[in-house]
Amino acid sequence: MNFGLSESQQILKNNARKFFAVECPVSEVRRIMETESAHDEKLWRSMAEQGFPGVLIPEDSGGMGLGMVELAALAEEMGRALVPGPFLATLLAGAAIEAAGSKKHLAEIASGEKKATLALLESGASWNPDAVAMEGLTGEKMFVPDAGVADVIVVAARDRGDLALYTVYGDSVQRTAMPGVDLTRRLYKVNFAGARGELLARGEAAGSALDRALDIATVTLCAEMTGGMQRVMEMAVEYAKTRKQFGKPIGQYQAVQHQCADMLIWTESSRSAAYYAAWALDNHAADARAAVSVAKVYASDACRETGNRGVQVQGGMGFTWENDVHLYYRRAKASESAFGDATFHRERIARLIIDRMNASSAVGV
Amino acid sequence: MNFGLSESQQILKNNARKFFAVECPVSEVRRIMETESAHDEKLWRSMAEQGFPGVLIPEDSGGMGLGMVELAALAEEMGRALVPGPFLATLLAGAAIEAAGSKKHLAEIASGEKKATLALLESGASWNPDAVAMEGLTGEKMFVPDAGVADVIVVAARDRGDLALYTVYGDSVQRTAMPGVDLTRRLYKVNFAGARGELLARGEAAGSALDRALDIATVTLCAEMTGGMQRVMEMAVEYAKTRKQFGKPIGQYQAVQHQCADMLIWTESSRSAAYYAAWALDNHAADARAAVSVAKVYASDACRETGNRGVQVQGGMGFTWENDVHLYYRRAKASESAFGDATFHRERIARLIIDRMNASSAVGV
Amino acid sequence: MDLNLTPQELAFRDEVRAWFAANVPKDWVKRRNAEESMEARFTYLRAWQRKMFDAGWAGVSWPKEYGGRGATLMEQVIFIEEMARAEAPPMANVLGLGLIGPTIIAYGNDAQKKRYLAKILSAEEIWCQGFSEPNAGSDLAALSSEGKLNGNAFIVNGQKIWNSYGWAADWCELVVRTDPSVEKHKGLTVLLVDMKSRGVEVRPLKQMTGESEFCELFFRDVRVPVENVVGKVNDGWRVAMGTLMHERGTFGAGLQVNYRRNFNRLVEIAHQMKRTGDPLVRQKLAQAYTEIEVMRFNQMRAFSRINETGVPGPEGSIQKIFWSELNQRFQQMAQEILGPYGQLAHGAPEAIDEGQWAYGYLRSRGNTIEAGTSEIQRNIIGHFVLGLPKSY
Amino acid sequence: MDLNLTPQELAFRDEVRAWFAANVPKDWVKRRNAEESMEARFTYLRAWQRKMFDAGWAGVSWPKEYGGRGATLMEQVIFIEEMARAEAPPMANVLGLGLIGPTIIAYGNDAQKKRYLAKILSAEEIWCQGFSEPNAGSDLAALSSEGKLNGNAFIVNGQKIWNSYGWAADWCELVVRTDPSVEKHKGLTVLLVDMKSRGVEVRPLKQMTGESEFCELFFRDVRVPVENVVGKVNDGWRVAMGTLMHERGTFGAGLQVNYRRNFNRLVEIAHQMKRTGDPLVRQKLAQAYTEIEVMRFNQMRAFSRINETGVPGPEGSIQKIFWSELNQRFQQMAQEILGPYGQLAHGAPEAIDEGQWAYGYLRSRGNTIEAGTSEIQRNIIGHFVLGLPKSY
Repeated sequence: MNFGLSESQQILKNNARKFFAVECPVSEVRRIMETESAHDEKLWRSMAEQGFPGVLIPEDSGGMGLGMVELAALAEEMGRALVPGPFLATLLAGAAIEAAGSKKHLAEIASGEKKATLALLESGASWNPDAVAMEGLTGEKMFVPDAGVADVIVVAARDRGDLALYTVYGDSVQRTAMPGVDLTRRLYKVNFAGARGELLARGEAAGSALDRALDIATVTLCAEMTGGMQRVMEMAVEYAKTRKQFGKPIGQYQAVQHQCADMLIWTESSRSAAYYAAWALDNHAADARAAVSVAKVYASDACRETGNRGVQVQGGMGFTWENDVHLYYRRAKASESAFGDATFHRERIARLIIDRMNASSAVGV
Repeated sequence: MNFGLSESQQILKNNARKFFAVECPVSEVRRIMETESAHDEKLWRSMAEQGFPGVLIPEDSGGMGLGMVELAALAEEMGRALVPGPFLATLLAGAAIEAAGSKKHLAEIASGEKKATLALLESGASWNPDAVAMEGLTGEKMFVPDAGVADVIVVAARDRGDLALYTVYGDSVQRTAMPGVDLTRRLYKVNFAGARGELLARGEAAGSALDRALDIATVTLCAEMTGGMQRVMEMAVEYAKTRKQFGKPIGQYQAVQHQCADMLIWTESSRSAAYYAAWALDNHAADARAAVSVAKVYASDACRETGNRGVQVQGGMGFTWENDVHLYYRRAKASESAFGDATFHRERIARLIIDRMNASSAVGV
Repeated sequence: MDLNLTPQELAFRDEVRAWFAANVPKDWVKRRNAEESMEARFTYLRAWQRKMFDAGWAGVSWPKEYGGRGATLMEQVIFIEEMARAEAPPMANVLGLGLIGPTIIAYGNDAQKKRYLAKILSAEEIWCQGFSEPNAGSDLAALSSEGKLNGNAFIVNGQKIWNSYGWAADWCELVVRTDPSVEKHKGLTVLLVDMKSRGVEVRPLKQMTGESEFCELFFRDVRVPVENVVGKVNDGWRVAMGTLMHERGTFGAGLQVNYRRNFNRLVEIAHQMKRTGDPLVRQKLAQAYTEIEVMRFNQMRAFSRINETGVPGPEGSIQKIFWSELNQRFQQMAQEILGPYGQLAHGAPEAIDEGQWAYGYLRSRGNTIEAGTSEIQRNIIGHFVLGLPKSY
Repeated sequence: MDLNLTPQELAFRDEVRAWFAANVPKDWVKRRNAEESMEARFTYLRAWQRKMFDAGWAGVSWPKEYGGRGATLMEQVIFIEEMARAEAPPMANVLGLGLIGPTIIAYGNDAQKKRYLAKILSAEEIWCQGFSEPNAGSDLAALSSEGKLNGNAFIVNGQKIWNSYGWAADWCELVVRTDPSVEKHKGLTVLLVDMKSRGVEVRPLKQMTGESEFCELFFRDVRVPVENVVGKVNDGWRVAMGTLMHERGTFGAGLQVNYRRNFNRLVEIAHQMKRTGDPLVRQKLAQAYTEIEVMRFNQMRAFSRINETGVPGPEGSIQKIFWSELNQRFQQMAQEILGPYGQLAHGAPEAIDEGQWAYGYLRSRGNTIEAGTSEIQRNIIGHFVLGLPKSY
């Protein structure tokens, strides 16, 4: 048993860190987040040259054909660098297309020619696919990530009562921005009146493709959150070492130091959970779906609390626009609820684990 | 507006503190809690001489005819001294009898000749009177406080579907001890087969008498919890001042000092809430019932957490039998669930407050 | 113990309530969240203060001899609560009325009282405060802005931060170091500085919410006449602490009303979203109700005690910790109930209450930092209330 | 990254599992909670260890040359997990096997290894540890028990506390101060003390649970021959720290299995009480599941890292904080679900699982104190992991 990254996984991670340090320093993040779509085509092309949008896409479709652990390693670095734009949205859509057994758009996604997203939420804002009510390509979807720059939108809808997935061309639908707290990843309302697109899957095939894609994106998000937490912790610790009050570095006061210790515990634990879930998905482990929810429950709370401590430790300075911590703080809030918040995933664990444990039979460990 | 105790209320409180310091020091608490019933007749008689069992009972029934604020002041001191035995149980029963408009047993309760209790919970262990299912004087009640020494038991039961209260003679029923974590206040299972007793009230009269008695006892318990919290905090602060590690009093370390600060916040806040609720009950304030639940929600969590910090601050010493903090810690656990835990009272607040606020109408402050 | 208002208090409340009912501008609630320039907003608030002044409601807590109303503490609390209840606009000169005026009354000389007090009440001259510095936040006494005596004036150099209203202010209560040779609490002096003096620069400081609630102040060779010293030279720590003591006084009275209004509004929205049947939502809302009520009871007790003893004590730290941490929990809980809608910002058509919940969440993060961090407040409780050794 | 067991690890697991399946006494689970004397219980556990020893399972982690199995860290983890899974009784000489034997192996001389190790494995001689003192808990180096050299022996005087198994022990690993003239870490020595020596007294120490898991040891003019020094005289701090390092190693592996069993049992009870349909209960149980799983993942990662690097680092403090605070939250959550039934103690006919939940709640209170308080663990993380200045 070995929980560490393999040499090639570690190289991928190190290279990603170097790449984003050069291509997407926080000054770039700040520049890009002030643009209309928080997307920068040049950065996207550079990322595509590295193969990032195609990490999971099979080699025969032009991707890198790697696994979830590699993706998690990459996502952790993207979270650390707070990379703005449609990476996660595109990943989600690509995973749905592939899980549906299609190759449609995959090569263009892998090459960076097309960006994509997935439209699931409606006005009730539920992440449960059972809540999808939209009949065919009519009506509106809400909170669709990065739809503004998406060339392809995978849409979950009903086809005579059955769940169905469609691929729709981004330029055939009406997209309205929904500005939120996270400035680096934009949300849109999408109206599908007049949409051009094709059926991708329906019935059980659609349901399982959607489930698989959401699981993949959720774990990726958890790894990304871990990278963000790591960075927030580092900023706070650095500040606590240098900032002096009452003649001592504030990190010498337990009230501050122990907040830093908690940030470490939350970050490391989120990391363990995210990588375990990534491995479990790759290896079709029996507890893979529960592990996804475990990672999201933990990271949702831990990432928010790390953000809270990260600001608090830096005091007034942490509350300024100039300090980068708020960019992570805002992202943490969006990530907390994306793909279902902790409450949602706890209920999912209850269905996956607790409801399957029988009252009358002793349960093995 | 004056939130402070009046002179006579303060005198009552000071006298109670002196009385219990002499009559019920912690050495006595330890002796009494090792007895079968955790009741000491001599202590009870002394308390009766002070009029304590009759604080609320009208003067024409031999009581002191005082109000809830006076009772809260007394209860705070009893909680501080961790007075064992059936005071709260007797109070609850007496309040139910009086609220039902009866004078039965009240004079003997006030004089200390009779101890009493109230039997409500059944196997479902719900504090909601609607959950009462026992038909007349048959079957069993559970978790009845101090039933072992009760001369009179007020029982909630069904009389052809309607809620009814009966007074039953303690020596006519079968009482079995249910040993629990709190060593100072015993619980019993009571089997009413062959019980001798009379109907006290039925229907709405029974319901409102029961509600009133529970409200009174709940607020009294909250005040008692506050007194316990105060004592736990004092012990912890005293220890933090004198115990040295690494060359300094441990209270100089913020990790310890700030736990003490939290104990103060919880204790003072519980006190504010308990006294407000006491005053609100006395004055039939519109928010009196909600205020009772507010006090219990807050105190249930605060008292437990103060106990947790109280042990933690004292480290290994706090975990010994010899240290008094565990006696309070055990009482806190019992008090947390007595008359409904925080979850129960939050749901009660939801019914009293939230359900009555209308979605469409603007709500005044 | 009697929590009913006395007949006098009731009469006062009725008078205040009636006045606000008749005079609070009807357009304020809409205007509050609207986009408008800070200057335009401020002109509006100045006019509103002038209206309150004319009716005798500016400086309620000030002694009558200085143009105030000489209200008891309980009357001040009632006034603040009623102002919040009526959703009245704040007064433009909030620092002058609440902090600096009382400081001048307590420590200033007759000439200063005569020169400054009336114009504070009428909002003719707006005041701000220059206390915190980049390297002197929690450790205020470590401040390094200096005032060097040169003839009949101090020459002031330095930088201040977390300054409110600096961009609008005519005057500033400034703390500077006038004797660097003695230990840090002993060489400070409080100066009243004309913001139009040569060498004063005001820069907005953008917060994580995107607003600029605060400014940075820069002083370069600013000349302040010696007659503008409040109290004695090198006795500024005592004067500044006196000012801060007011900050923790009756401020919470209005907060409690605002929190309750936020709670009521959240319940209303939750009803509309049909979420109040969800047991989890019910628990959360009931917990919020509980905490807001306990805050109210704590405040009633604290005000009642101050009313008797006359001095706000270190227990003010309990209130500060309580309201700041409560609001953070409340805003988080609101986010959980509102779901992704709660995150939508001002300008999003679907945003609830024009993005006030997203803003409220971000803004609450500052609550445990501003006006003394939670860490400092727990130090105060530990040392000054519980008598534990000083931990810093 | 590969979380599957290697073929060797799998083979080891299967062998361990099969042996436990065939050999764990069937009466243990019932006996565990039954009332019996500590002595009778201990005789039983000694026999059990002898059985494991005879089959080669005592000292799995010990090098083969000292009678152990030379297992890799991952095999040790597997062994501990399987032992917990099989609900096997603990071995009688748990401290000798886990802490003191390894200390003698690392720091002892050949004569000591020859004299003591085999009898630790066979449970012929039981060991305990004398480290903490009433005034030296978190600050262990402040201990004041003294050993004065007198000819060829140390004369030991002092008091130890939080000692496990002292009442049953034949030997004690004792830390004493042998040079009070130097700074506190430098004058300590580790001695192996025969508990039958004249002047040794053992008193049970009653905990808040009512049990006496721990003892106090009193030493009055106890003579300890100089050949019983482990390592060098006045080098005891290094030896004692080596012992404590073992404490934070693989211990958690069994805990994780036990926590999961407790969780499963709680779900079973909640189903029986028909409470698993309640959304609040579902949330609580799912949160507990989450935390126990995260603990498992954290441990897998930590073991995997130690397996590679060979040394347990200060990150052990993360595990300690995690399992102790998790268990406190879990036990509280169990109380909330079980309601008043959860509070019923051993002996109450209606008590669930013979009062184990009431006991578990009280016992968990000690978790954040024993084996290094949460406060000390956070100091370790702050200073040794994050590089912040020492805070104490």
